[in-house]
Amino acid sequence: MNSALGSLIDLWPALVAGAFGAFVPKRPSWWERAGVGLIAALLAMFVMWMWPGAEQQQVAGEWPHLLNVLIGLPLIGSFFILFMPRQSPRVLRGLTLGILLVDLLASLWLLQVPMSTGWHFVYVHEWIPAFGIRYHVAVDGISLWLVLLTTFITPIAAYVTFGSIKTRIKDLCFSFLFLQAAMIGAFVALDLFLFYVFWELMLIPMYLMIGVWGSQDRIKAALKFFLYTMAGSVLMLAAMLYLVYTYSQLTGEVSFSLLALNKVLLPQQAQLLCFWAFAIAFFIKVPMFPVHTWLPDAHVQAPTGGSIILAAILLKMGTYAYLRFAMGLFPWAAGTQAANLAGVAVLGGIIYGALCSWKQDDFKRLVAYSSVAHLGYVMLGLFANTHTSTQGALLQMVNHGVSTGALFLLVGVIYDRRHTREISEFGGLAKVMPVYAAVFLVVTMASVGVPGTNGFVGEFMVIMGTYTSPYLGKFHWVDAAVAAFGVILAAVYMLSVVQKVFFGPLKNPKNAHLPDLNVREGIALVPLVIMIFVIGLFPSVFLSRSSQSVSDFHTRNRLVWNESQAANPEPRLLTNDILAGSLSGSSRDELMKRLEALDGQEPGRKPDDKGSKDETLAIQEESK
Amino acid sequence: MTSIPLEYYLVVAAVIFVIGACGFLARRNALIVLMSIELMLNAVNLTLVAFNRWYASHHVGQMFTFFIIAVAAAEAAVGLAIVVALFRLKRTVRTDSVDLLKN
Amino acid sequence: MESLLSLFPNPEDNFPLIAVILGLPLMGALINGIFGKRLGPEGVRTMALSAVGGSFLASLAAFLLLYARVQQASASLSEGAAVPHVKFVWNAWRWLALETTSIDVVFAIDSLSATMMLVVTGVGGLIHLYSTGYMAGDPSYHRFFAYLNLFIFSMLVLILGDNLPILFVGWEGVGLCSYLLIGFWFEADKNASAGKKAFITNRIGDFGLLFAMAMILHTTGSLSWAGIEARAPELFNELQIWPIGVAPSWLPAFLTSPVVVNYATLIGLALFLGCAGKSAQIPLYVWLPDAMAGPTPVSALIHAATMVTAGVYLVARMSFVFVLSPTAMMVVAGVGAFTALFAATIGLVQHDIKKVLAYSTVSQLGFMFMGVGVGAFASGMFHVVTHAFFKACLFLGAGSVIHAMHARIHDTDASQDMRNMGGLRKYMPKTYWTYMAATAAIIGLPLTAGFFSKDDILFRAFVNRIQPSGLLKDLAIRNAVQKAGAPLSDEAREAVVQGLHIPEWFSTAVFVVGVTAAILTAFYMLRTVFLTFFGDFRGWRIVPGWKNDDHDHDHHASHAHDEPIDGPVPHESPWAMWVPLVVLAFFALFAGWVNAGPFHLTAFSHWLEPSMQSGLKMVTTIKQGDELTHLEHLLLIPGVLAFLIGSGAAYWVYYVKKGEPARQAAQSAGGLYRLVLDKWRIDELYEATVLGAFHSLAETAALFDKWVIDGVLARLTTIVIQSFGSLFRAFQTGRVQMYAAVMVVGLFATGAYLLTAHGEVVVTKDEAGGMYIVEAAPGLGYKYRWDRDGDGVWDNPQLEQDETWTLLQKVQVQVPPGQETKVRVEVQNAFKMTKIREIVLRRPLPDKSRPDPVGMNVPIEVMP
Amino acid sequence: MINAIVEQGLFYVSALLAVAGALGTVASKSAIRSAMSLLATIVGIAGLYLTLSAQLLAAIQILVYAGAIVVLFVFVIMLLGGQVQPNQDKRTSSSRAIGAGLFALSAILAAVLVARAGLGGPHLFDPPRIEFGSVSELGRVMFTDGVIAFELIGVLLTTAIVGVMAVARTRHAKTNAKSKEVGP
Repeated sequence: MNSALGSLIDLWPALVAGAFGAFVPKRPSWWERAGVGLIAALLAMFVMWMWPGAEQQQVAGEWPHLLNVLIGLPLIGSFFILFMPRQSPRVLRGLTLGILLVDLLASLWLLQVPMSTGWHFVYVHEWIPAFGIRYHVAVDGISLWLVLLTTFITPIAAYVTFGSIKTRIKDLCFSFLFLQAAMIGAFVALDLFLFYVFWELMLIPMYLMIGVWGSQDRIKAALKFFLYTMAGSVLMLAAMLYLVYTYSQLTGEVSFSLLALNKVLLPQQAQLLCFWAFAIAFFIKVPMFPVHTWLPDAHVQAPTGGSIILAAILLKMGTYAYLRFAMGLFPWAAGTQAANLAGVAVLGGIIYGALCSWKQDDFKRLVAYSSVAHLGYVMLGLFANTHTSTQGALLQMVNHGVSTGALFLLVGVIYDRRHTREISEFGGLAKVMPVYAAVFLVVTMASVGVPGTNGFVGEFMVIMGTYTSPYLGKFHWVDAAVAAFGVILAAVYMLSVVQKVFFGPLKNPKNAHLPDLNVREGIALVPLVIMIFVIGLFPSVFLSRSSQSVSDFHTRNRLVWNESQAANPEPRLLTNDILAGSLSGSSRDELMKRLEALDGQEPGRKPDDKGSKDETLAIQEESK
Repeated sequence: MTSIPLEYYLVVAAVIFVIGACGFLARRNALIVLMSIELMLNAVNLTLVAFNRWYASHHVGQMFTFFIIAVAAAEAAVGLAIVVALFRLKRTVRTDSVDLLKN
Repeated sequence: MESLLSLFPNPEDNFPLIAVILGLPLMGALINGIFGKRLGPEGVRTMALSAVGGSFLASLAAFLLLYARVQQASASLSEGAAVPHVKFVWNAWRWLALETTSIDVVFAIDSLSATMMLVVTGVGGLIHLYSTGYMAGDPSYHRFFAYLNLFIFSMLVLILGDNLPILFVGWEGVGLCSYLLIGFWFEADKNASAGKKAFITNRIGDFGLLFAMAMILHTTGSLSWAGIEARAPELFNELQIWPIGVAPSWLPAFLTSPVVVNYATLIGLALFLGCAGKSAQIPLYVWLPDAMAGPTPVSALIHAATMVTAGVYLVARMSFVFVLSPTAMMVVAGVGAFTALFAATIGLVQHDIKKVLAYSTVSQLGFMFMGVGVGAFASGMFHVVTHAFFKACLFLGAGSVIHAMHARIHDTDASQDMRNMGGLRKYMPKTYWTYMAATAAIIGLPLTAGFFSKDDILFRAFVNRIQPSGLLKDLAIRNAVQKAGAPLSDEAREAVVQGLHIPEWFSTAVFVVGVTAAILTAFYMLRTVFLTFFGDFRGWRIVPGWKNDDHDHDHHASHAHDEPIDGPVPHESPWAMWVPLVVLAFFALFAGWVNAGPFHLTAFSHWLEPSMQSGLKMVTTIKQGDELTHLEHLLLIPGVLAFLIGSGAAYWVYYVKKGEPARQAAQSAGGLYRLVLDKWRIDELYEATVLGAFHSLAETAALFDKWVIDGVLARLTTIVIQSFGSLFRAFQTGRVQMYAAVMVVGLFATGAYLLTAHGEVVVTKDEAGGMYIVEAAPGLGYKYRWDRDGDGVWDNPQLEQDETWTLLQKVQVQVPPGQETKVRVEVQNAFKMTKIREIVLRRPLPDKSRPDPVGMNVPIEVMP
Repeated sequence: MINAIVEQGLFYVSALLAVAGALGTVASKSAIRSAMSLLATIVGIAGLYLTLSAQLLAAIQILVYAGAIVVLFVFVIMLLGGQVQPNQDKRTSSSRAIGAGLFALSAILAAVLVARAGLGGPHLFDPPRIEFGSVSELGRVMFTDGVIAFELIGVLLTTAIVGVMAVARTRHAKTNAKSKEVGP
């Protein structure tokens, strides 16, 4: 009995918060009070749980709970929103934007830490010990910019959407916050199970956004979007479980952690199958050629904000996950399949995407196909698997997020005014909306890849990297040539749409009095346009942070590639000294040190003595 | 008491059970259906008692039969109550007129 | 000069004046672009002019500084040594870091870029001044000057960039500005699509440049001029272009015979594709004539003086790469010559004055490429400079004529049609004299700038020869040995080396084509002069003191001669327009003396020589010393003759006979005349072939995507699932007994399964040892009978006494290698149901030829 | 010797009675006749219990089944009155024939299988212990091992009663707006 009483006493902060929460709302109905009270208690318990009890691997300047805040804040916020009264949309919108901005500011801390070898802001917490599943989140050079892209784009998308959507504000706010949490979680998760959870969680709010606020046949598009991704992720789950099973056979203990699982070297046949299972799941998300048809429908039906987030961040989930998980876990399979996959990316993505978008008469469908073409570049960069091309692919992911996000925002602007996406409806807008035309031209230049804007830098590095890639066999120069040719098609379809919409005489009388950009749209566009030129002119600021992680990633892949050349009928465990293999002396120690860092030393379960507690508390204070 | 072999009882029980099953499947009258259920239950009870008689060291079979009888009683009562309610509602006890589950 | 030198201590490393040269036009563009409307026309004008003027002064200062530094360096030099390649560098910031090298935003001024810089800012400044007059009264006045300044900035970035990517930034920047400026009056669809056509054609060229950069980075590992030059020998690696990947074996031999090209040629051709796109050479020149839809100053600046010469600049800058591959040089010279001739023929018959000048530009660019193509980089660049002067002057002259015509004829096509002009000599004397001066230069009147530059090119075309480098010879010989399989004999080796040289007839052919093009140039240029300035005015009946207001009823000024409209006296252009004309005319006449070859005044070539040293090493001439100068004087004669024939014919046709013979010739050769008038219908050819192909490909792709991929993946799966759904729905009838019946059927099925005997057989084999364990599945009351050798007799291993049925579930069978044995087992279950199962154990021979693992043997060295 | 014959006679009579009753229940036209034949089956089975020396069960069988359940059936038949007679089945005689044929076939098959199995000849019971099946013995077992089951049966029966009350109760007592009241 006393133990129950003891735990009750431990929970006193939660009880107090619950009681306080219950009295806050002035509403007579008790269930609303109880709801707010419960949330307050939950929040208190979350804070208590997060209180640095578990001893974290302390690194100077890296507050271990930063990632928890980045994920937890919007998550808790989204639940809190649910209990807020529906009648005051202004409060809901204000709270959502507030949380998103705080998230953005918090994520800026990630930039202070130089992304050296290994993982940063590591936080590990046992989740389901029975299956070795842990809440293991960390950031490195590869995922850094994608997290920042998320925290940068979502507030803009939310801010713009609040201008145009006036119905069911509460659910909209919930979707935005929940989406933000799931996306950041997926980018930083290092535990396969945790990644899979966040990967699925992302679908729900996006499904809501397309399904609730979309246009005509939005339900069909939302369902198609959901089923496509779900079908893929089921494959991934199967391969994941097989991998974990093999790992447990080899080492005896079960673990879902990426850093453990990438030690398993499967026999060639099994590795190919697992690779394809993972890869297909991510290709559907990218989307790659044969499975891309969900994207145009999803974009056409989605509201402006939904389109921006879908294009800017959700598509990067596929490419990032392919790099981290498919290439990370099965380097040999990725290497052997690279040549034909690059062919699909180039012909199916870049050329096919551009040709399709040229003949679309729906504006959003055109931009959707254009993002299929842009992501063809990203995937080509990943398949080429050289340092330059991978860096280029990472940068192109961020670029595509910025430029296509801006494009969808601009399309949304004229959609809100004319409620039609047919390109033939518009003509000669440059005279009526000069500022809008100027901004659209700048963003078109970015998306076409004129040097000096961000689009060029990504494509340039991908093409340079593709040419020198040993993995593409005899096709390296053809892929580079066709990718370079894709640059022309990009100009063709973008300029033809710019001419149809902006130049030429003002045919349609309805366009005569369209108002130019209003303040809200202007504020949303300014950061995107600034980022276009900042990345375009100063890309080394971005590349320098991710280059160390990318080179480590490639070093490890190459070692595993060398190791897997010998025929291995049985799955093997590749410990670091096997990888270091023939090296000796100082280079071996240096390599071992880097591999250790890549494995992220397990945070020791030392009992948290007094010393470390004050110190973490100290950091806590100055970080507030 | 010892001249009749166990198999005879089993055969009788089997026959009664099968007749009950056919009644349950074939007949359209709700009451007859309920009665066939009773038949089936009785057949099972008989088998239990027969085997209990074969393993005479304990009385598990008989105790079990006792409980089955109790349950059968409850079941019959509720069954008939439903038939009565059905009859009041639909003026018939034909089972194939009761297919709300269909659409 | 010394004070200036003291101002910049060590310009070689840090020369901030470049930042001023670049910064001013960029700032001008931004300010005019963003605050243009508030500044008003005067503010915009002063801002634009001061920006370009300041940049001109800064470049002049930089030029003089560079000149002084070169004099200083060459003075302290010993005799005979090559002049050092002085370069002022300004490194702004690290742009991006690639694997092997890092690309920085770095600008440099050496002799080549200094000259180009002077031309760009100088002529650009004059054209800015001219545009203030020409564009006066245009509603989006500030936007025009913002684009013009942005263009100057991009052109300077192109010229000053010290590595290929920075040049590429400028390269596409000028493409973007030309797109904006051509489509400046975007209300008319014609202008907008002309702009789009220009941008896309340039983009096709840029594809070539991008691909060339990839190849250069792959072979030499760096993209800056010095880096590439240092590792130029790497360019002699080879790439198999055909067959791509692994060719299927069933293809005929000639299709699968590998075509291997060395990188120098590939890069040369790719770069030249870029130049052809930007400088409007044969395959990609179609955008330049349409670009005349832009305002005339734009045509003068972009499509005459600066942008179109970017291609020639690139070839000159990358001379050390082009020179390494004789085939590339041959292609450049050949395409240049053919373009010169081809464009000249079209120019003969055009009615629109700007179209004539446009085709003349294409033709003159052909001359420049002819020059650099035969290795005469200095004379090519000299023609660029002189062409900038006289072509800009011609365009601006045409502009002031059009400006005058606008007074009465507002339709753009009609106001540019020469048939509406004539006799303007009397009304626009200043324009007339400057136009005459520029025409004299372009047709090659002796002692004018055009004369010296064009004849120098023709002379060089005749005498220059490209020597294939030693490395190229070794590579060719190695390939030949590899192909022949046996070491070559001496004459075979000689034949291979000879194969590398450019054939002898080629240079004479280029010379002859050049001369004919010169004749045609003289003819069509004088034709424009006579049609516009001589004879009587055909535009409208001139009524002195005509006021606009009382005659505005017939505004649709058609040039139909049936009912002549009357209008005012054509007025001369304001000072802002004719002052630049005079300056340009002066340079057109007297700039020639800077590089007058026949008079041994070759200051310009010596000035440019250091920045093309490694290129010129490979270029020799057929004659040396005074024989060469003698030949030079000799070759002056065809040039002068060309001038005389062309201008004489034009004088006779258009002045003496008032254009009568031209009309008769047009009637007689009707079909040919219309074909040439329609620009040989090249646009229609492109439309039918290339563009048509892409349009239909795009349409099929879109339909394919909608119906096939979407159809299969989305719609087909839904149909399949719906059909299964309806199938199962049939079972849900709602009647309780129906469900019970289904349950009974299920009961019977399980009963049947339980009653029959199973006993599946599982074999665990160990091929190495040959021991096979055959195991039958267990079951309630199961009994087994084995026949281990397949002879039909049940031979259980341990026979139990009375019955043959054993409880033995597992049997071990030893199979000798390479053979197979059959094992039979019979299973009986509690209900005496039996089942016989048979299995064949096959043991393969231990084959030695295990294939090595899938995957390439990728030469990966372990990176520490 | 005599009780052997009596015992065999009792077995055959009861077995015959049970099977005939079962057939009557299923095949008879009118509900009353099937109720009566159900009664016969119950009595037959009680007799068989006796031969298996399960005296308490035989008694309970008669008391509960015959006394309560069959009476309940008869009562309900009386309550529902004439319309209870189901009109002639729509199903044609052919489908009933198929049903019967199928059933007969499966019965024969089962019989053959069981015969083939043989399972080691007739199992004769050995003489029972004296108190086997007696009330005291069964009672002791009931209240030691099966006490929970016994209590649960009590609960079960009460809930059944409540259930019956709820189902069969006439609706008009609580006339809320929505429900469309039907019935007498």
